[in-house]
Order: sequence, then structure tokens, then C-alpha cells
Amino acid sequence: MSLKRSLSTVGISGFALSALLVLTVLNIIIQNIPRNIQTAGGELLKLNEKDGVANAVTTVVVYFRGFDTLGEIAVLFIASLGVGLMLHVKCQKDIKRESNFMLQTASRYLFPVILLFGIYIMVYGHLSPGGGFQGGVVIASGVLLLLISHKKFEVPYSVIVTLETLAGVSYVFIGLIGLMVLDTFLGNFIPQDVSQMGMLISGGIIPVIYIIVGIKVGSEMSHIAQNLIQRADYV
Amino acid sequence: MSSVLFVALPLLFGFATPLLSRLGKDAVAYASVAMQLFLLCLSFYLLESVSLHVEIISIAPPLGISFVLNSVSLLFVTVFIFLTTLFSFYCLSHRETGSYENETKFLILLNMLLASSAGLVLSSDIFNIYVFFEIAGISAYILSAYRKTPSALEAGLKYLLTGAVASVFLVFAIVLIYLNIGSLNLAVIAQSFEALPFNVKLLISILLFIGFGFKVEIFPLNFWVTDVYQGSSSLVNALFSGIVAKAYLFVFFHIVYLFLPDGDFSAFLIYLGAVSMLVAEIAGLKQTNLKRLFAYSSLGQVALIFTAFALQNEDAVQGALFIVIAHSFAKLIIFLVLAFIEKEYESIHIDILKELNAPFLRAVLLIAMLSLLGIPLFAGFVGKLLVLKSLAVSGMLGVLVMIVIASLFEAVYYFKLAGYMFSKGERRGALHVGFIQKSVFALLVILLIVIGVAPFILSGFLGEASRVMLDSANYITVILGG
Amino acid sequence: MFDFFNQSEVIKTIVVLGSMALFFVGLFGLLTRKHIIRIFMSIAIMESSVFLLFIGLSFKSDFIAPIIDKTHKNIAIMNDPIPQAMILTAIVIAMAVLALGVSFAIEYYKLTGRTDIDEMKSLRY
Amino acid sequence: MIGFIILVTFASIAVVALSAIMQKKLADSIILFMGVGLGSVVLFFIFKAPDVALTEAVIGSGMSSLIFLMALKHLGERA
Repeated sequence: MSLKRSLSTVGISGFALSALLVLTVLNIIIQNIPRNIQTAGGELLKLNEKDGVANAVTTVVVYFRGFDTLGEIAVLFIASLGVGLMLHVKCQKDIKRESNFMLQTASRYLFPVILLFGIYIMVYGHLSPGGGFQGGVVIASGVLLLLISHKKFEVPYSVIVTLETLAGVSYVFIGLIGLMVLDTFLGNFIPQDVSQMGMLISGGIIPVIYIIVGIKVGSEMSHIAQNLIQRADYV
Repeated sequence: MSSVLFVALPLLFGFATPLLSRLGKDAVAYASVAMQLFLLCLSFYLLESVSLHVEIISIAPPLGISFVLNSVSLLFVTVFIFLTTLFSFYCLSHRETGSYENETKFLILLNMLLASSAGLVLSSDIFNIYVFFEIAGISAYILSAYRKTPSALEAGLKYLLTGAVASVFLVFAIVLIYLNIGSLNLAVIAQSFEALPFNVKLLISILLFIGFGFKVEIFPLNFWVTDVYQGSSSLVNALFSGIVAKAYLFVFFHIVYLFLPDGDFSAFLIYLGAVSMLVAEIAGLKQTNLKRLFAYSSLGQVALIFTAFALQNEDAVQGALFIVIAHSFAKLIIFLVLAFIEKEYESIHIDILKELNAPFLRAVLLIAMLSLLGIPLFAGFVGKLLVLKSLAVSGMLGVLVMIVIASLFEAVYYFKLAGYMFSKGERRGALHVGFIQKSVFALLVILLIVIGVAPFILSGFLGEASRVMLDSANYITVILGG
Repeated sequence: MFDFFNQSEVIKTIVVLGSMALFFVGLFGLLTRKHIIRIFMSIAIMESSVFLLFIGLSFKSDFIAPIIDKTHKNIAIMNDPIPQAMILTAIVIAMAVLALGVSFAIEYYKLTGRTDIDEMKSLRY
Repeated sequence: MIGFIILVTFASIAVVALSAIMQKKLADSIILFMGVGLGSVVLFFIFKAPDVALTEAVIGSGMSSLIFLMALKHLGERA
């Protein structure tokens, strides 16, 4: 990597000066951004009132731009596969140190609360802020707490794989069903009327997809965390 | 049969593989090849009746994401699927040695790479292009670091670092585009990109150039390419130079044609491409490691395609499409032969060619090199001829001279290699080339010769494809009007 | 005294200057730091600066979050949901790439004991 | 009042980020990096983007800190 330059004072001051210069230029350019341009967001909000859910961001993430989320899930899937490939350690019997008693009891009582909080965020993703990504990672942080505190605790790989695969396959199947029924990939084929806007069962496939995303993100994040922790402890 | 299947099916297969592998590794490998064959038939079926067709995903454009199916994007998708299918067939022949290419993880990454390069080529939404940019990137990082040797990991790290920096600049460009124009659909952006004040247009163009420049392997930003090629295995290099580089090249120029239809910065791009070809070929002269040498040759050919696309006229783009096809086939041959040599002889120094005792491989390698050089009877000739002709017509003699000199340098080190191959030195033990491997090489060589001898088969379709690619006004009306 | 800062012009200037300063701190770290983990940190800082710039410039302080419930029904005064949806995806992608990069660095350190980006010269013989 | 809070938060994030990069010990720079994560969560909250704030809190400062801490535990204290 021939990017490195020696850390002399000339280097720093040269960089600072050029940064200041470019900063002012950028400021002038970004400042005269037109304020009242008619962004696509406005139209989407109107469209959301008709066939979206209460949380407009969830509608955009899952339904209007659902293909980005499918790609996003693929990125996370490949990342957890890569971390597993790199850091998977076959034989690591009793390598983690036994943590003290207080941490164990505290984590044993905290885990159900965190799990419930994660499930709440995931399930109510289309009504209040939150959703699949955030709920999944909250659950993964709960699993992380157990991984740290309990020596013999380990999420069995078969559970992670089955959850991950079922969620991913069902997400693509929902897309294909939408393709068959409405001739648009990821179309919202479950009819839902606007009166149900604030209710839990509203928005057709949107909450279903977000719960699937949550399961997948949760299993993959705990897989990454588990690999990182086991590998680190195997020093 | 919609074009979304090109992305949805490999993703479905990738997601299902961890559970499928419980049935047995062979089942997964055969299922992957079967799925790729199905996609190949689908692409040929669509190739017959290709009309400008917009595939809506979840809601209609300009608010939603949509795939645009025209002859250019379908051509690239067909080439990608054809290359992946041949690659899978070649890997199938390694079944008995149980080497790593048949592990389920490798198959998942291969399919994800196919899905993301197809998505890159088909998508018409700039943030969707960024997502596929990341998927292709992240599967390429893992493929290059797959063998977990120190040099492979170093290659993976360098690839990941440059990829991450490139994606930061690309997100910065997308942010400025949305703030100034208010939409993410390429057609809407293209319409109002002209009306932007010049400094905003310049800033967005610079950020897009840096973002894509790393991946398009253009001169100032391609310092990392040869290290990655040298670190990762030759099989994976075949995928990189065949599929990944072409997908990024097409997306970059698809955006350039849409945003700057009257070619504002095209002079800069043309000279940059010519300079980067010259630098790559000169650097290739003194290489002793075969992988590094062919990495520089890939850089040179990609720079030639870059220059041809930057010329922005129909002849040049038709020539570029010819070179894309010829270069993909030739590089697949070269890197598969290199993988074979690396596996059997465990060394990829130049002198190993002296001891290569496999007349079939030597002949196949020779034909691939001749086609890359542009020798008349082979596929590379037609493309290079069209590009040089359009350069002469548009009066860019300086660039013409640069490209001819670069091709001469390339000829020097290719003939040096040919000399090594056919020198009289003592030979190592005879290499046994499997039947499937021989048929894959034979098919590729036949294609190179057929395109070289009778280019008129493709020139009609490629001419129409280049017209469609350059005709951005029609692209915009189809998306917005349609 | 504080209401001078509340005008939307001033807020936009603060956002632009702040996030660009963060961007150049990240770029500086990227170019001059040698330890591989610090380089990943600089890239993470650059990414978060671009995300802050985007949300900072596309929000209006007197508008409300784009969530419809019983009390907030008027969508005219709701912020634009698209930038939030994009940044939501971009944050998760950036974290995935970061996790992969750190696992590469850990594996590379296990094999060669090197963490300095300049020492990675083995590919240049 | 919002503008002033934004100014203070941005200034503190920039200072914390710069010191995170200039730190000698890796452990200190990781802890300061978590501070940058928290600061950006506060900013996203002020920018009326609750979804993004929750994501940044959970992923940006949650998982990234785990990843860097595990890297720190692994690569030891050198450099």
C-alpha cells in the first residue's frame, strides 16, 4: 500500500491546510443545495398513506425499496459466512475462562428481558421505530451476553444454520410469490385496507418480511459474535 | 419469466445451500450447475425476443426499483452466466481431488458473485447499484482470501480496504445526488443532471469517478490489483478478470452515458485509459511471476475497453463489446490453465512454461494469447480493429499511437512466453488433462476462432447493442414514460 | 442567545462543517496510520460522517419523524423517509464489511504476527 | 436550542475522533471510537430519525465496539 506518508509535521500541516481548503469549497458547494426540491420522499409518504404501514421508514425499507433489503440480507449472509470461514476453530474444548458468579446470575436473569425487548422491537417494527435489523441485533447482543458469561454456553451451529436458511429462503419465496401473483417481484399480495393502519396485523407482507429479516439478522449476528469470541479466547 | 430471476435464483440457491449441503456435497455442486444452466437457457430465450422491457420490483419506477432489460444488459448477463457455467463445469472435474473449489462455501460465493454482477448490470436505481456493488465486492474479498495462506489473506485485506474506501466515496456521491435531485432513479437523475450548477456536477462526477475508479482498475487507482491477483488463486482470478471487472466497467459507462450524454469529460477519460494501458503493459514486461504478468495484461485489456467506451461513438462501443467477449473467454482459458499448472507443478514462475509437458494446454494457451493480442484469425482482432478505426476517424492520433505501442509491448512479453513454451528444454512428467477440462478448453477455443474468423455473426447484434447503450434518451423515456 | 443557532441555515452550515471535519479526520487516519485496526476505525469514522451529513441536510427541525400514529396524522410536516431507509441499510452493510475485515486481520495476525500495513510487502517480489 | 446542541455534539465528536486516531495505545483509541458512535446516536436522534438512531446505537456503536474489542483482545497491546 504505497498510500503511507511519513508522519512529519510538514505532512500533518500540509494535510490540515488542504483539508481546510477543500472544506470551505465543499461548504460552498453543499450550501447552495436547492432547499425546496420536490423529493421522492414526499410522494412516497402520500403512497404510504394508501398501502403502507404506520412507520413510513419501514414501508420504504421493506416494501417500496424491498430489493435493497434483500441485497442487504445477502451482504450480511456472506459476511457471516466469511467470518465463519476465517475464524472457525474446530477443537476448542474448555478454553474460555470461568467468569465470576455475579456475572453469571445477572446474565441469566437479564437474557430473557433482552430477548423480549428484541422481539418487541422486531414485531412492532412497522408501528414504532425499530424493526428487523435492530430487533435481530438486540437479540444477538443478548446471546453475546450469555456467550461471555457462561463458559459452556454455545449456540449450536445447526440451530443457526436452520434459522438462517429458513428465513432467507422464505424471504425470496415471498418475493417469487409476489412475482407470480402480482407480476412484480416482492409485490404486496396480501390485501390490506387502510383502516387497519395502526393495528398490529396491518400492512400485508411488510411485518412478515421484517420478522423474517429479524430472525436472519439475529442468527447471523450471533454467529459472527460467537466466532469472534471463540477465536479470541483461543489465544 | 422475468429478468429478476437472474438475481433471485442464485440468491435463493445461496441462502438454501447451508441446509442443502446436509444432503451431500455432490448434490449441491450438481444443483448449482443445473441452476446455472437453467439461467443460461433463460438468457438465450430472452435474447431472441429482446425488446426494451422494464421489470418492476414492488412498485413502479420512478419511485420504485426496476430492472431494465435491453440488448446490452442482456448481452452482459448472458456472458456472465456462460462464464460461470463453464467455470462450474471445470470445477466439477476436480471432484475426485476434493480440492477446495467444491466446498459449499465456494459455491455460495460463486453464485452470489453471479447474482450481484447480473444485478449491477440490470438495475436502474443508483442505491440498488451500490448494494450490488457491495455484494459483488464482499464475495470477491472472501474468494480472494479463501485459501487462508498469508499471501491470500494479504490480498483479501488489500482488496477489502480499497473496496471499503471506494464504497465511502460512492455513498458520498449518492448522498449529493439525492440532495440535489431528490430521486434515486437513474432516469430521473439523468434528466435533471444537466440543470445542476457546474461545481456540483463536477463534485458528483469526481466522487463517482473515485468510487468506481478503484473497481474499474483505471491507472491512478489500480495499485492494488496486481497484489490481489498474485495473492489469490488462479481459479478466482479467472472470475475476477472475466466477470467482476466487466460488470463494474459496464455500470460505470452506463452511468457516464446517462449523466453526461454529450461527453463532457470524455477526453479526460480517453487519455486516462490510454495512459493506464501503456503503464500496465510496460510494467508487465519485467514480470517473472505468471499470475502477476497476466494481472498486468488484464489491466491493459481493461484499460483498452475503458478507452473504447470513453470514445462514446457506435464503432468504438461495438469494438469494446467485441473485446469484452474475446477478453473474457481468453482470460478464462489462461487462468484455468494457470490453475492447472499451479496445482500440478506448485510453481508459477515464468520458467515453468519451459517444462510444461502438455501439448494440448500449450496450444490452448497460445491461442488465448494470440486472441488477446488481436492477431487476425482470432476474436481479439475484430474488437481492436474497430477501436483503432474509430480512434483514427475521430482524429485522436496521440491515443492511437499510445495504444499501438502498448499492444507492441504486450506482443513482446506474449511472444517471450510463447518462446518459453515451445523451447526445446527437458520436460517434466506428462500432465493428464481430464475429459471435462479438455471439453471446456476446446469449447472456449472454438468460440474464439469462430468469432475471429466470422465476426459477422455477432457484429449485427453487437452493433444494435452499442446503439442501445449509447441511446440514453430512449432509456429515460422507457422508464419514465413506460 | 441560543436562538441564533436555530435558523435552518445555521444548522445546515454546522452539519456540513462538522461532518466534513469528521470526514477529513477519517481520511487523515486512513492515510497516516499504520496499524490495521486503526485503518478500519478511520474508514468507519469516514462512513459515519457521510451518514451524518446526509441525515443532517435532509431534515427540517420543525418537521416530525415520519411515523403516523393517532396524534400525528399530517404527513405534510413529516421528514423525508428515504434518506433514513438508505442510511439504515448502509450502516448495516458498513458493519458487515468491517466485521469481515477485522476477521481477515485477526487471521493474518495469527499466521504472520504482523499488524502493520507497511510490512505487508510479501506480494511484491 | 437544537442548533447549539448539534454544534456541541459535532465538535465533541470531531475532537474525540481525532484523539481516537492519535492515541498511542490501541485500547484507548477503541474506547474513544465508541464515544464517536454514541455521539452519532445522539445526533441521529436530534435529526428526528429514530429508526436510524436505534440502528446506529445497536449496530454502529454496539456491534462495531464488540468487533474492535475482540480484535484488541486478539492483537494484543503492541502499536
